[in-house]
Amino acid sequence: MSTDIKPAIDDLVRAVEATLFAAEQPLTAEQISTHLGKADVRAALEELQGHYEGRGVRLVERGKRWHFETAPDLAHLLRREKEEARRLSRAATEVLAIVAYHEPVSRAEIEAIRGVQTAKGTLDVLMEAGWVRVVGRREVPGRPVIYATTSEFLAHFGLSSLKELPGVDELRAAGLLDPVDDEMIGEALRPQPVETSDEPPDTEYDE
Amino acid sequence: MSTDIKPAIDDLVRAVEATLFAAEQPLTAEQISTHLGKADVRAALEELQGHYEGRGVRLVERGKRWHFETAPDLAHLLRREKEEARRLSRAATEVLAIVAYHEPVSRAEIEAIRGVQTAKGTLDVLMEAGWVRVVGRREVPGRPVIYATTSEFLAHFGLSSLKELPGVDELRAAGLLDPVDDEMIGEALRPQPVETSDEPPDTEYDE
Amino acid sequence: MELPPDLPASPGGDDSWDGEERAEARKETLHLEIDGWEGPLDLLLDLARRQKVDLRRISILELVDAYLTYVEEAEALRLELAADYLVMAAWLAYLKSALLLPKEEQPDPSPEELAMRLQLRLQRLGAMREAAARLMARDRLGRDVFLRGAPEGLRVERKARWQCSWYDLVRSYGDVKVRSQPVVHMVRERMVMTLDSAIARVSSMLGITLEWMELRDFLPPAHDAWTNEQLRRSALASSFVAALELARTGKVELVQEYTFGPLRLKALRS
Repeated sequence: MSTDIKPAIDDLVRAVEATLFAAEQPLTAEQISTHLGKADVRAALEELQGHYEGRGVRLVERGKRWHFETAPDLAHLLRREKEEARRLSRAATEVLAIVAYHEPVSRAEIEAIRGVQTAKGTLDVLMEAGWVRVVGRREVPGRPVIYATTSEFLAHFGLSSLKELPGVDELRAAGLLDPVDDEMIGEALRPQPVETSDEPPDTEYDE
Repeated sequence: MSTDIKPAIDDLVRAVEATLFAAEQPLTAEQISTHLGKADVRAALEELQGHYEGRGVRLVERGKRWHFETAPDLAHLLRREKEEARRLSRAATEVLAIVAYHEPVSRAEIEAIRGVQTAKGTLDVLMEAGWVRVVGRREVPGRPVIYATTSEFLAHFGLSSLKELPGVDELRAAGLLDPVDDEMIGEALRPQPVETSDEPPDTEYDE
Repeated sequence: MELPPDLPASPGGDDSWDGEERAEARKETLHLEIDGWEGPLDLLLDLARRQKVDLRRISILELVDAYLTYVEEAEALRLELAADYLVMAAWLAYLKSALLLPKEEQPDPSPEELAMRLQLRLQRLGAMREAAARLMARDRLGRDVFLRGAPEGLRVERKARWQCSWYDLVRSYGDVKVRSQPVVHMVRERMVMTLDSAIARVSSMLGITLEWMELRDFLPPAHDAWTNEQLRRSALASSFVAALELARTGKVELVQEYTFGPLRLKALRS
């Protein structure tokens, strides 16, 4: 049906295109290569990325994984209302930002920055969304668990790597991403004064 | 990233491309049109179809519904086979040996020689391996299928013909037909039998 | 006096997937709803923002005043303040008084340094809050951009490459042949002393003597057929069972001084 003259497309490029189109998950270059019998797919990926530039679909790399996605400027045509329903709380978005900009971080470090205790569920929500995971323990007394973001986080927010986080360079230059020091953690975790409001209401009383 | 000169792609074409890409089901032209504010999408669909011709992915219309699919000549990429070395089970090895020594044989004959029932899967494995095949039916009641070895079988075992398999006499000479020493097992495992112990001891007797 | 910028964490300041509307509501009822803040640092940050200057240039004194005013108002309205707000208020009051002292009388660490640290903490929190907002406003997968709706999926099918050696093949045939050979079981006749004859022999010998006799003494003398070791073992075993049987029926007394020691018997006269 097509009548225009097109350069014959390389078989490897076609294979990479088909593989990524068919894949249910973003794939690393190594996974694609393995799938295609160990071929070197770097050049093919770049050619494809160039080919799709400006089209309704584009090829992107997110945390070393490649996938096709719709062009962001078409969002208004494609947006699905139901996806909007699930919004993160302010606490959860803040914790997510802190993990992304400071990773890996412990819970105590997150709390030191926020100045409040982080409810148990907040990190769970982020882990359930697949954006945050436990990446080990900090080798300090108590060996606290430390958290970092995942490649799904990068994919979801359209970042190739953490270097693309909004304003990350300026924040680092201003010293606002410096590691949280012990003093700060100490302040945040100082034992709390007993709060009377935490006690169960007194239900027994005489007339 | 791309530097080649491409004609600017029509916004409607981009929108149709993205819509079809993100759709979970094939869409009719009317559905696409409705989704994109009643635009006439016919021409856009045709242009897209032309664009994808020869690529790893193509746009197809089936029963008035449009969808993207992997190019048919690349379908093998979606279902890639991976070979793994696996050792033949003891039962399968025995059946294979019987077929080789007695071919052509029916399943009933194999079972009679082995003295055990042969699971259906065992012959399937040998046929999958390419070592055994069906060569016809025995002209007896029930017309059972009969099996024989293949040339791949000979090749795998480095034989030029089945005559090279050692005969029964040679097996015996090699000690492969020696009955397992019953007496040795008896000595090792059995308590010395006391023949009289089978009889209930006579407890009543007179002086 | 040492009072560090104590920012105790307040519990329950979090909720999971909803908070947006609440933040909106809070702005309108700022002076009433103290529970809406996620701890004193959150309140301080908001008050700092009201100065409408860069967080790096906020006036700490002004900020302290605003916070203290806020807390006082809340108390006037008899709102119950969480303890950490009061701790923060006390510390800020201390910081203010220290800042107002002449330089030479200021305590260590210097109030300027404490103020700077507080300012840095507000900046850090402010930065993260803005970063979170910018992150959330990005084109997000599943909301603004979409993956392929119906991917075919990639599948790797594992295919077996069967292995079998010539030896395994031939050995298996040998096994089959051996297994299918007709099996004939021969039971060899053995020479044994039966229990009956042992009982007869032991009781008759006990009738002769009243003395203790060792079990081995009941065995036939080792000549002729009785030199056969298997037969002697059989005779010993049968004599032992005979001795037990006679003891059970009250005809003999049985003694063994120690484990594995000689077993001796004597007839019981009734």
